Parts: sequence; C-alpha cells; structure tokens
Amino acid sequence: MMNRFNHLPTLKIDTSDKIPFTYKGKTYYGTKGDTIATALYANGVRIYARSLKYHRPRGLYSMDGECSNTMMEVNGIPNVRTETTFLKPGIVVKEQNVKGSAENDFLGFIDKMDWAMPAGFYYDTMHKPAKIWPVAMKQIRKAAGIGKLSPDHHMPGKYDEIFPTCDVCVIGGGPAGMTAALAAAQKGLRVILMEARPWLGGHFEYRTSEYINRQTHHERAVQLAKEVEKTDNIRVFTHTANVGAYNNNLITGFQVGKESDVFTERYIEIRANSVVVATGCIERPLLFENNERPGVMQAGCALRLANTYGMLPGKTAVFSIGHDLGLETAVSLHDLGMSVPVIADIREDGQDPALLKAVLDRKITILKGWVATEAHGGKQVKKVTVKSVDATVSKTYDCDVLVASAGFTPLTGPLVVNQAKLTYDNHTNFFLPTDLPKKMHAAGSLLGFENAQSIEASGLLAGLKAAFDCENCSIAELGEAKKAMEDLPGPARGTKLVTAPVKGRKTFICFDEDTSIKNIKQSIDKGFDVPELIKRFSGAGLGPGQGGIPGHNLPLFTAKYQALPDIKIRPTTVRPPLVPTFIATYAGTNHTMFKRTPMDEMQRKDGGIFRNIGVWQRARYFSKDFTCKKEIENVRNNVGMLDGSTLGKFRIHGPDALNSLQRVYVSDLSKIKEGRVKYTAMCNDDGCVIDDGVVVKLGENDYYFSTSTGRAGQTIEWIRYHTRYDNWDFALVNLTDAMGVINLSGPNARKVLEKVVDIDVSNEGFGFSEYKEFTIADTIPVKAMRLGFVGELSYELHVPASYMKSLWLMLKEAGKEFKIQNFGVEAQNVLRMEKCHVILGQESEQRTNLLDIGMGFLWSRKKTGYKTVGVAALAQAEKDNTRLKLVGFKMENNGRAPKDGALIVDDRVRGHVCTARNSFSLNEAVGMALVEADMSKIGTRLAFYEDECNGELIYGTVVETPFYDPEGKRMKM
Amino acid sequence: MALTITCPICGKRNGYEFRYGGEEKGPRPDEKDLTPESWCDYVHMNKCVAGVQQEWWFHRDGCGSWFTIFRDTTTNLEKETPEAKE
Amino acid sequence: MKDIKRYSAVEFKATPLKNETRGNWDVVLEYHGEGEGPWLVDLSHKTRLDLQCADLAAKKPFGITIPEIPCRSVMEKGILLNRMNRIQTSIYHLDGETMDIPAEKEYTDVTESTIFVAIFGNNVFSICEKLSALDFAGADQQTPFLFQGPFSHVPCQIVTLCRDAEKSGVVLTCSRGYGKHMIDGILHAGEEFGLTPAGEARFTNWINNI
Amino acid sequence: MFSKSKPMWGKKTKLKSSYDVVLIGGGLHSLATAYYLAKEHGITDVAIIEKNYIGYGGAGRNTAIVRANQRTQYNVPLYKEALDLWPVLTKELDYNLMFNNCGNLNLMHSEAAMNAARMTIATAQFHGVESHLIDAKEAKELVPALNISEDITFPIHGAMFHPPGGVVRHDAVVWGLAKGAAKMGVEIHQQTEATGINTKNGKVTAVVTDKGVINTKQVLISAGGYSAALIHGFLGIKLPISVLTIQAMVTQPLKPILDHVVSSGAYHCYANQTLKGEIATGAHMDPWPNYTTLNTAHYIKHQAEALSEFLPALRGVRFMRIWGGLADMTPDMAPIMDGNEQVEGFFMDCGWGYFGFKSCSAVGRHMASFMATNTCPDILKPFALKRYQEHKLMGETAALMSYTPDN
Repeated sequence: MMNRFNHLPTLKIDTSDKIPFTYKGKTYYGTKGDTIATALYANGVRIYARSLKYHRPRGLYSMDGECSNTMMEVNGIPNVRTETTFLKPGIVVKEQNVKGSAENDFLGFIDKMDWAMPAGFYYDTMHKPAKIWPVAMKQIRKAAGIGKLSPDHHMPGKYDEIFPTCDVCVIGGGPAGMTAALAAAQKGLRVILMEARPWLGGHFEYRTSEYINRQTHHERAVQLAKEVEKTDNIRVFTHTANVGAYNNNLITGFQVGKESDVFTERYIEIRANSVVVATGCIERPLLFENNERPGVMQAGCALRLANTYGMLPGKTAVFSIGHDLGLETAVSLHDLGMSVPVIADIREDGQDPALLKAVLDRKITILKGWVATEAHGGKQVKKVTVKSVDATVSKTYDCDVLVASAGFTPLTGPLVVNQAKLTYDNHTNFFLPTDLPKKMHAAGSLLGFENAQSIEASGLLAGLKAAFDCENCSIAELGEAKKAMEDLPGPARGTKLVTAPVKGRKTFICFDEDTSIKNIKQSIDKGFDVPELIKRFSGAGLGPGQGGIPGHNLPLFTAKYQALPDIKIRPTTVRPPLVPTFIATYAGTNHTMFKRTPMDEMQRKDGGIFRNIGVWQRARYFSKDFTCKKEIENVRNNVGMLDGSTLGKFRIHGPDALNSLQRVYVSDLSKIKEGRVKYTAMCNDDGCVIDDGVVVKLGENDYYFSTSTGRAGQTIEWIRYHTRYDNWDFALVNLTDAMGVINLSGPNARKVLEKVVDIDVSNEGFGFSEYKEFTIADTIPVKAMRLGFVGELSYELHVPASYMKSLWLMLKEAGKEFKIQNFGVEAQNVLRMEKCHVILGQESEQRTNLLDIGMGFLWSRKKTGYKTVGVAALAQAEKDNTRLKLVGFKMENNGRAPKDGALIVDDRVRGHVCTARNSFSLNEAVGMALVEADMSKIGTRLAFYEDECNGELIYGTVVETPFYDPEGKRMKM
Repeated sequence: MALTITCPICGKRNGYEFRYGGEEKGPRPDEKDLTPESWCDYVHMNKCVAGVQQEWWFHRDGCGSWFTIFRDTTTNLEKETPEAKE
Repeated sequence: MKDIKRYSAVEFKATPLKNETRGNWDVVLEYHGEGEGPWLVDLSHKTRLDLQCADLAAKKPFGITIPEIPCRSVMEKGILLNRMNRIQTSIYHLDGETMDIPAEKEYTDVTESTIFVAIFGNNVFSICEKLSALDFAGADQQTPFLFQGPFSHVPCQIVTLCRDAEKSGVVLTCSRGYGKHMIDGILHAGEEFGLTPAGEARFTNWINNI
Repeated sequence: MFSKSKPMWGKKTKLKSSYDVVLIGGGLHSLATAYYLAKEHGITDVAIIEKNYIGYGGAGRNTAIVRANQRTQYNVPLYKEALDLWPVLTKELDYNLMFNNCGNLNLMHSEAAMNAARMTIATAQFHGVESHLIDAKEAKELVPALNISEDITFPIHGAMFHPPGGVVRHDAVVWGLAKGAAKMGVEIHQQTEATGINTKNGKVTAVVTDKGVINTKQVLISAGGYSAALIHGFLGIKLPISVLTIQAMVTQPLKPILDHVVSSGAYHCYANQTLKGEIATGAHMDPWPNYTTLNTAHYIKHQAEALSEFLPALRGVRFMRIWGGLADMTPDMAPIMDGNEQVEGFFMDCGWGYFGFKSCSAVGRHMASFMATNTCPDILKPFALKRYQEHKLMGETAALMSYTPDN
C-alpha cells in the first residue's frame, strides 16, 4: 500500500484510521474517507473491470461516475460505482464481466476481433440458417450484461423517502450554487441546496490554486460552505444526487446516508417554486487511440486523487489537455512530486499567463497545438505518442499516467430533462441551455464561466432571479446583479478539437458500449445520420454512464464527419434518472394501504382466509378446502353470518336529491315507498351496467342507498359528474366506512335476530323488501333491510362501525343454539349463483348492458326528462338481436360443472361461462354463461371448451332460472 | 409529477390527486333527439387536440369538486385561457 | 346492556395508565411511557359532523361563523370548523362537553366514517414530510387551516392547528377502514423522531395551550 | 460477411408530385403496409411521409414484447398471425429481428383473476395458440426471482404462461422493414410533415406536405399516437381515442436472471431482460391525454415499489434510463381499422394503444390487401369505426368502464 499524504488542507481522508476490506479473496486496507476505487488504487489496483463487448481492461478515469470503468460487485450488489461509493469496513469487492480476473481475462482476445463486429453487425448475422439463432442468442445473453445478481438476493439496508417543499431549490453545491442559495435565503425564502458529493464546494473544493488575494479556491469553498451551514433557512442535502427535474419544478434526488443517519439511502422529492441549476461541468473526453487504457485519466481525477485522497496517480504523467485546469493539475502534481515530462496543449494560445509561467518555471515542456494520438501498453499505459494537431510531427514519451481532457462539458441534465433546449455555442464549444423552463435558472461554470468571481456572480444573479420568482426581490436588485456580472470576465473560449488525427479503430467515443469512432462512421454511412439514431444503432451512450462520456463528442463528431456547415445537430435526449439509482431507493418506504372492516379482527380469529378485494381486505373463505361446502350448507340449513361492511353506503339529501338519483339510476325512484327497499342499477352511457344496490327513502329528498363494494369509491364522483351542468342543490355523504354491515342469512336467521332485538321481526312485522330502523338494547342504532341475495331468509343489518364488534359477539352468542357460522365471500358467490343473482363484473363484462343480463325490468321507460345515464344507449341497442345474453345452464347427464371461464363453442367462440359450480344444494352442476342471443333459448345445447381440454367438450343445456327455490319462497318465509 | 392542476378550492396540487374527466363537450344532450351518431359523438368521440383544450377534472383525493381547466396537451401545463401561449 | 362497547379502529400497542368510560367508549387518558413527544393521540371517539347545503352562509353551527374561504378553519369553544368547498363544512368536536347534534337535516353525524388522530410536538412536520407532499409550512397559510389531500397515500383531512416549534401539531381524519394501516404508517415514519402514542389528556393539555 | 456500409433505406430522393399510395407515418404499421403493398400486390409507387425519422414514435419506444394471448376471438387470430410472421420476416428481409420466443408469464393475484385467465387461455387454445394456467410454484420454477410469499401487497396465485410469446428487437423491425420496402421501390421521406388531405366529392385527391402537394387516390393514416389528431385535423373525423403517455425504463445490464417476460396487472408492471442484459420494465400510464412523452417521478417510483415486491432481488439493481411514448387508447382497448367508409380512398389504422408493435406484421399485410383490393379482409371487419355507434364494444377488456381513459 502506498504512502498517503496527510498534510494537505484539501484532504478528505483520515490516514490514521485504516479500514479493512476484501478484494479477490484477500484482505486489504483503505483509509477512512476513501471511496472503494481510491482504496483499491492506493493498493496498486489499476485494472478494475473489463469492458462489455471487447473485454478491454478498464481503469480509473473520472471521479464522478460518468462511465462503468470502475463498476464492481460489492457485497453481492452488482454494478456499484466504486469511485463514488465510500469504503466501509468488511465489504467484499469483486470484479465484473471477467473470465479469470480483470488483470488476466481469458476473453481479452475478443478485443482483436473488432473487425468482425462493425456497428449493428448482429442484425446481419446469426439468422442464417434460422436454427443457429436460438443457440447464438444463449451465448449472447451470457456474454452480455455486466454484473451478476442472484435471483434470491436480499438488498440490505433501510430505504426512506421525504417530500419536502421549498421556495427555491438549488441543484449543485459548488461556488455558484452556494452563492445562489445564500442570495435567496437572505430574502427570507426557504431554500434547499442539494449536492451530489459528500461535501459542499464543487470545483473550488479540491483546488489549492489562488482564488483571489492569496486565498485559495479551497479556502473560499470552506468559507462559503460555513456561511451556508449557519443559515437557518437553507436546508442542505449533501451526498444527494439529483436524478430528475419535472414540470412545475418537481425535483427528485437520492441521498446516501451517513453512519449517523437512520437510512441507507433515501428518495427525496422536492416541490420548489423556483430552481437554480448550478451543476458545473465534467470533462469532455479526448478521442485518440486507446483513449480508455488504464492509466489514462481526466485532469480532475488526477488532481482529486492527490488533493482529496492523498495519493499520486503514478510516477510520470504526460498531459494532453485543452484547458487551464489541465495546466493547473500538471503544476500541482509536479509540486507534489510527480514527474511531468510534457504537456501537449490542444490550444495554440489563450492559456492563463500565470499558469503558463508556473509551467515554464518548473521546466515542464509544453507543446502548444499538440495532442495525444495513441496510448501504448498492453494493459496499462507505458508510452504515449503525441502529435501536432495537423499530424505532421510526432513524439513519444514514457509514462504511467496520461492525463487526457479535451475540454469541458456542461452538466445540463436537470435543465434538459425539464425541457430546456440545447444550442451549440461557437465561443465555448458548449451545447448551452436555451428556452429554460419557467422559474428555472442556470448559473456557474455550466454556462462557460471559468473566472471564479464570474462564477459566483452568476450564482448571485440566479439566486436573486429565483427570489424574484417568489416575489421577494425587486427588479432594481436584479439589475444591479446583472450589471455586476457585465464587469466581470464572460464565458471562456473552449477548444474545438473533436478527435485527435487518428483512424479511430480503437478510439472510443463510448466506453461502456465499446463504440469507436469507426463504428460511428459506419452508422452514418448506413443512413443513421442523427445522434439519436446512431445511439440506437451503435449503442453509443446506451450504457450505465448514460451519455456522460459520449454526450457532447457524439454530436460534434457527427457534424464533423458529415461536414455540416454549422452544428445544428443536438446531443441525444437525456433521460432520467440522471444518476443510476437503486430500485430499493426509489421504492423508499413502501406503505401498503388496505381497508379493514370493523369485523376484521373477529373474522381473522375465526379462521377467515383473507383476500385483497379492491381497496378492502375481506374474508373470502372460512374453509380450508376452498369449496366452502360447510359454509354453504350451513346457510341453507341453519344460519350464517357474512361481513358485508364493504358495501358502499351513502346519504343523499337536499332539494335536488331525487333528481340526482333519477339521473344515475335506471329505475323510477319517485315511486319509492317509505319503509321499503328499492333494488336498482346504474349504467354508464353505453347502457352497460356498472353498479347495483338498494335505495331507501329516509324522508323528503333524503335517501340512504348502497352500492357494490367496487363502486363505493367512485359513487360521489359519478353522481357529481353526471349532474355537473345542472347546478343542482344536493348533498352527498359517504357513509361506507361509518356503517358495518352484517348479513344474517338462513332459515334460522329470524330466531337469532329475535333474541337480540326488541322489535317484531316476524314475516308480518318485518316482511321481505322492507326497511326498518330500531335500536338494540336502547344503544345500538340499526338500519335493517330484508333482502335475499343468497336466496334464504336474510337480514342485512347496517350498524355504526364502532358497535360492530359488540353486535357481532351478541349475534354469535345468540346464534349458538341455531348453529350460527361465519360464511365468506366465496360461499356467498356460490349461494347467489344458485339463485342466479348476478355479480357485476362476474356475470357482466365491459360491453354487457342492462338488458343483456336480464335486468331490463329495472329500467323504467316511462321515466323521461331526466337524461338518465345509459338509457339512450339501451333504447338504441334494444332491437339488436346479435348481443350476448346471460343464461342459466345445467350439465348433461349430471356431469361436472365446467370451469369458470370455459368457452361455449361451435365452429367458433359463442360465449363463455361466468360462474359455474357443482352445487351442493341442488346436487347437480349449474352455472351462468353469456352466450350469443340465438343460443339463449331454453333447451339449447351448449358445448363447453375448457382450457387444457384437448378438444374434449362437455355439454349442458340452457334452463330456466333461478336454479334454487325458483318461487323465491325461502327468502320470503 | 409532471403535472399540477389548479383546483378552484384547494389551489395548485399534484396532478395525481385528480381524475381526468374528458374533453369539455357541453351539457348532456336531450335524450329524445339522440341518433346513434349524435349519441356516439357525445359519449365517445374526442378531438384529441395537440394544444390547448378545455377539460374536466375531479379532485378525487381532495375537496371532491368537478371543474374545468385549460391545459396544453403538448406540455402538460395549465393555461389561463384557451388562447394562452407561452 | 352495560357490556355494549364502542371500539375505535385505532389500536395502540401501549399500555393504558389511566382511562375512563365515556358513552360506550373506553377512552384512554394516559399511557405508560408517553415520553417527550412528539405524540400520537386517538380522538376517534370525538364527534365529527358533516354540514352540507347550498347556502352555507346562512348556517351558524354552534353559533360559530363558517369561514368563507375554502380550506380555512376556525376553532372556537373547543369546536373546529373546516370549510371544505362551496357547499360543505366539516365540524370536529375537540374539547369540552359532549356535542349535541343539530336537528336540521343538513347535518350528518360522520363520527363513524373516519379515524381521528392528533400528531403534535417536536418535528411533527418532519414526520408529515415523510408521508405527504402537502406543504404544511407554507408561508401563505394562517393556522388553523385545512388540507384535503393524500397522506400516506390515503385521502385525508388534515388541519394544522399550530406551527410553533414544540407546540406544532395537526389533527387528521381518514376513512375508518384505513385505520390500522394509517396508524402503522404514521408510527413507522415517526419512529426516528420518537413519536409515541399518548392519551387524550395530553391532547387536551396541548389544545388548551395553543 | 459484411456489405460495405451504404444507406439502408435508399438514398434521399426528391418528393414526387404524385404516388399511387401515400402512407402518413413512418412507424411500423406504415412500413409493414408499404412492404406488403410492394411484395404481395406489386404496388411500389408508394411514399411514406414521416415528420421525424422512421421509428421515432411508438416503434422505437416500446418494450418489444410480442404475444398472442388476447381475450377475444377477433384479436387472437390476428396476433397469432403476427407472432408467426417474425421468423418469416427475419428470413425474407435477411435481417436478424432477434425474435426471442422466451414466453410470457402474466401473473394472477386472486382467484377471480385466475378464472378470468382461464377464459383467455381457453380462447387461445381454441385458436391453436399455446397458453397455460400455472400455479405459483410452477411460476417460481420458471422465474426463480419471483416472490411467491403471502406477505406482499398482491400475493401471486399463479400465472398465465404463454410460451410462444417473447420479445423482438423493435429497432431491427423498423430498419428491416424499411430496408425491405425501399429495396422494392417504396420511397421513405423523413423530415417531411403531412399537413393536410385534399378531397373532392368525397374522394381523396391529394396529401399536402411541407415539401409540396402529392396527388394520390389512396392515403393511409397510421401515425401511432398522432393519428387521431391528424385525422380530426385533416378530415374533421372524430375518433373515440384518448392519447396517453406510457412510460418504460431499463436498469443497468445484468448477466441473465430473468428468462421470460413477466407481467402483472395488479401491480401495473411488467419486466423482461433484454439481450443486452438490461431489465426492461414498464406498464403504467398517466391517465390524462397528452402528447408530451414525458416521464414522471410518480411513475418511476411506482415501478420501483412494484418490482420491489414481486421481483425483490431487483432492489439491488439501478434504474438507468426511462422514456415515454404515446398510446392511443380506445374505450374497448381494440384498434380501429377502416377504409373507404368516411372518405373514399382514405384508410386509417390507429387506436392500438400499446399493442401496435405486437400486431404490426400481420396488420400491415391485411391493410395492404385492403388498400390494394379496396375490399376489407374478413379478419379486419370487426375493427371498423362504426362499432361504437352500434354499441358493440370489442370486449377486449372485461373491466367495467366509466368515462375516462383509465376507467
């Protein structure tokens, strides 16, 4: 392990605190503050992984995760960006996509096969003869992919989420972002500042060069950060990557937890009034042969290895750069002890004079108008060829590090995902954001500023603009800030070099997908002439780096290759997440929200097997065998108790209450009698039946009505929707959850009820279809209805939810001697099927109208003038004799019931079975089916085609309905 | 989010709190004159405007109001008037 | 029948220290180990009413003037009135004698429709922020004010009663059926801030302090 | 082995002033129609008019899943034919469409869903399409990453397993069809926008574009999500369509972990692994009409929550890229294919929602026949626009409908 610096003010490591970890089965030590990648680097690791296609060796290139070069498996989690992930004690690090090791990969030979793999080659191969494709596909699948994930992998850690609101959200905690945040905060606004790195400071933070008046950039960063931290109304999220930006300034990000945090990572979704984007720049990769060879790295990477992580990237560094940060890096690394034999500067002129002097003072050779054209060395850089930009003169230098960087690329991600446009700017050579979305502002070096004061001034201006959006800043103040900017240096001139003078066979424009500039030429030649198509065809930018490496080089190169007069070509569309994010992190805290009825606990104790049905959890079975035989027989012979609390229950009152009901229900509800229950249905405008239920009149223009479970949540919305033009005065109150419902059914139901209530529940005193209100024990108010959904004597008791448990226990106690038992939803399903009572959605589908399922009797044709929803369609469809009709059927020769969903066929499909069962009550198989109208006549023979029947049909006959107790005596007894 | 809707009662809110209720097509036509064509036109047919349209929304997770807004379907941004441009 | 009891959909795992029977409700006044807050108190036994009519201006429930602007609330005599929309107001009984329900038919007793809880004490809004995107700290809102919106994915009415540091707090109602999962969600979110179930006494004390 | 690089769909030519047939939209249905017009009917004087570039719309934005296990007898034969055509087209076009018939598992989360699946499966089997109902354990054997425990929001009861379905490389289909059509003489005009259709006496006479007027007697609008707005804009014909943005996303690439397409209606989520190793996943739609193709924070989170539950191993993978496309949804989730009905010479092929990719091969073939013979093939007849005013929705979904795109 190499010695680490411990004296630099910029260091983020604590060399006294050693952290053990496992790599390739052996224990290594890093230092507190290390990322996994820097810890490995300190231990001499230079080859981290192999590339996707050609298995080329890959090393540390950047520090911010623009490519997959340093992605590794950590503790079983694949594709971890080791350059941005902190080292933790005991972690196990493995190499990915290698056969053998990253150092010696048996598949390394593929790199020599690139001639056989031009862009899009797979579309032209492996399909002739057709037989080889499945075999080839298997091999492709194995070869593709990077990391490995076990199918039973359990993601450790805690994942959280927050949804804060603020006035101003600043993305980027560098000098511009911090200045903007401070400016907005000083206006009294609530500010959120998010920064991807674990600390504030941006590009000032790691630099020891002079900011102004002998203060270093680093010191300035610390000064600003201190000010930010002591400002109460700035909420700082560090180690928080911005991943998305949406309309109306919704900003998303994820934060990596510190040791003291209760979360491993957390998803942050911010609603901001105004946003400042100060995300800075990354470096634009230099294109030359073997430009991704281990040892080649960006200037910022080399400098931060030294200044932040306390180690030199190597012994001898050749530089091929196109900006002053490159010169600064050369000077800094030289001063820290590295040998710098040469700097090839793409620029002929325009260097910062002070830096140039510093270079010359150190006797470093600087070649202006030169560029690296090839990195040599099998697995690591050993030598570099540099040439004059016109490729007429060349020199070769020995080295172990090549710092290569063509220029800067602004990080415009948050702006462009929020629909800003990018326009090429000739001066900076940037694609600059234009047409910024409302209340979104850009600041800092992403606009091309390199001067430190200009960067901060642009942050101040953006912060004030954001305050202005929040109506907390005057136009005069904005004007001052603008003016202050004009007195400072504007954006710096950027280099125009796109690629070094090379043929480009091993010049990689996209590292992740091994796309060379030769591949780009091939794509363009084939007609894929815009970056978006080149990306799809060649893969450039489709890898985990998400365009970080090819982002701006691809459009620049495309324009150059096609010799376009000016650069109208745009970079490919940037798509969120701007930083790849764990599914675990996005999921955050997963709240499962279901409704439980007031009898939930009681039924669970009684052995109920629950299912999620819509928003509710309901007891579907009380029998382990799922046939529900005992439950069914007990209802038919004794008495059963069903929890019907999920039914929708509503009160409607006010002058237009009746009008409103007339609008949505097909029956004429003006005729409803007090003390009676009216069963009716709602249709949609197609005449398709969407809901059924009962209506009870409580008083003049005052009704209580029920809906099916599934429709409860939409009922108010539905009624208000269909009356939205009418200006009617009515009130709707949702009492669904307020009332528990017990359905007491079976021949003994009356005997049980008698024991609990004081009123007369005889057939004369409380007849079928009647409605009563009374109290039990002078305490529990009850709304009771006599209905017969299951075909037996039944009472439906609607009771305030808080009393439900007490009533449930009372009925159970009272019913003991009459063999009272629970029954669940499935038993009810069979019981009602035997009575041919329909359940909407089961006996009906989307296209089934009221007439099709034989419920036309509910439709009051005399009721006109209400514009009742659905009746126009019913009137029009009534004469159509090609529709599906609901029929009842029995099986031939006492055969078994067909499965639900079985088809009714002749030479084509003629209908399907809705519900069918081997009925215990009837001792035969019966069911209901939707069939074409010509098959609906009684006596029609039906042929059933079931799944997996192998052509063996079973047969039944259309019969009269209902099957059970056709006269309906039992429910009226 | 991508979408916020301004509820006349609750103000500007996350679009997912609302239910979309269709293009504004005017009051329900009188049932007695409806032909299959005019019925179908009212019930099913849409203009599918790529631009600003008037449309219905219901504040499902909020105050329970139905109301109309103008929205540009090419940007998902609300407009104050049908003619409003950026 | 004296053993007829009313049960809230909210159940805490804490052990009651003091309780009393009110109506048929078993009301916990204090739990063991209520700690330093923030606290979560079940108020589901307290009466809630729905008032709906076209002319709300003509109504003065319990002699209190209904706020004209939707989403404004008013608290008087231990009663909280929340203007929900053009035609609707919710009425919460927070403190004092039992509430007599007005006889006019525009009122509906909806006590049973919802669970009713209070969350108050330090960091209340940090807890809310984990469960809802609604902005409880917006400068344009004067307490008390009403939010009708999603909280833990469920439509709720949330009234912010106070925003002063340790006195901060909200009361919340949501469909009774969601009771269990809502409480689980709130307690889970509040865990890192020490959110603890508390009895009604602590609520009464808080409400009288703000 | 490799031909010298040359433009795959011909050199850029100038737009002529007349063509026998003009196809508006450079997507898959249009390309396939052009291909079959030329190949099976000898009609090669055809222009494809594309505002952007071919495959810009739904063709390039879908998750490439193909299957033939639809619900109704009208749809199943059409999709079966489409499915059977992938290997045929690969050969005919001499372009590897990378059909991976890995099979689709449609997860079922309740007894009711299992019963509903039975009907769909019976319909498939009746029409000779392989499809089976399997239980949760069998599903787990096929997809080891599946969580079949009871303690998730929607526990898995079983699945509808459809072995012949799978994925096709969608871009390859675009490029292959374009190459095949261009070879036979079809002209593809990219960066060309249709701005109107001229008619006279109820007949199509010309298509107006930003590059000039094209005289023609036959025009097809098959422009995916843009069809309905164009048809209304050009001809004043309203359609029962709502255009929604549908989103999809991929994770970082992994070595093989998912060998089938897995989908779940209850979770609004599907996932499969691409040949490159990415987990492609999607399904939810924002239920309001828009043409933005913008993704949303809500959706990506929803997707993560869903995958966390039924494929929990994926919690350790990172989402990498999300995008949106347009789905033109009809009330009955079935397309509208019609011609010579509203205006003579005008054909439409739209309302595909998110099924456009799966059907393109077969539909292109039948639309070509429709246009070439002016006779609607029997297989397309049930998809006429008139069905809506006749109160005959297709029945492709069972769910009850109310009034907005998401019911």
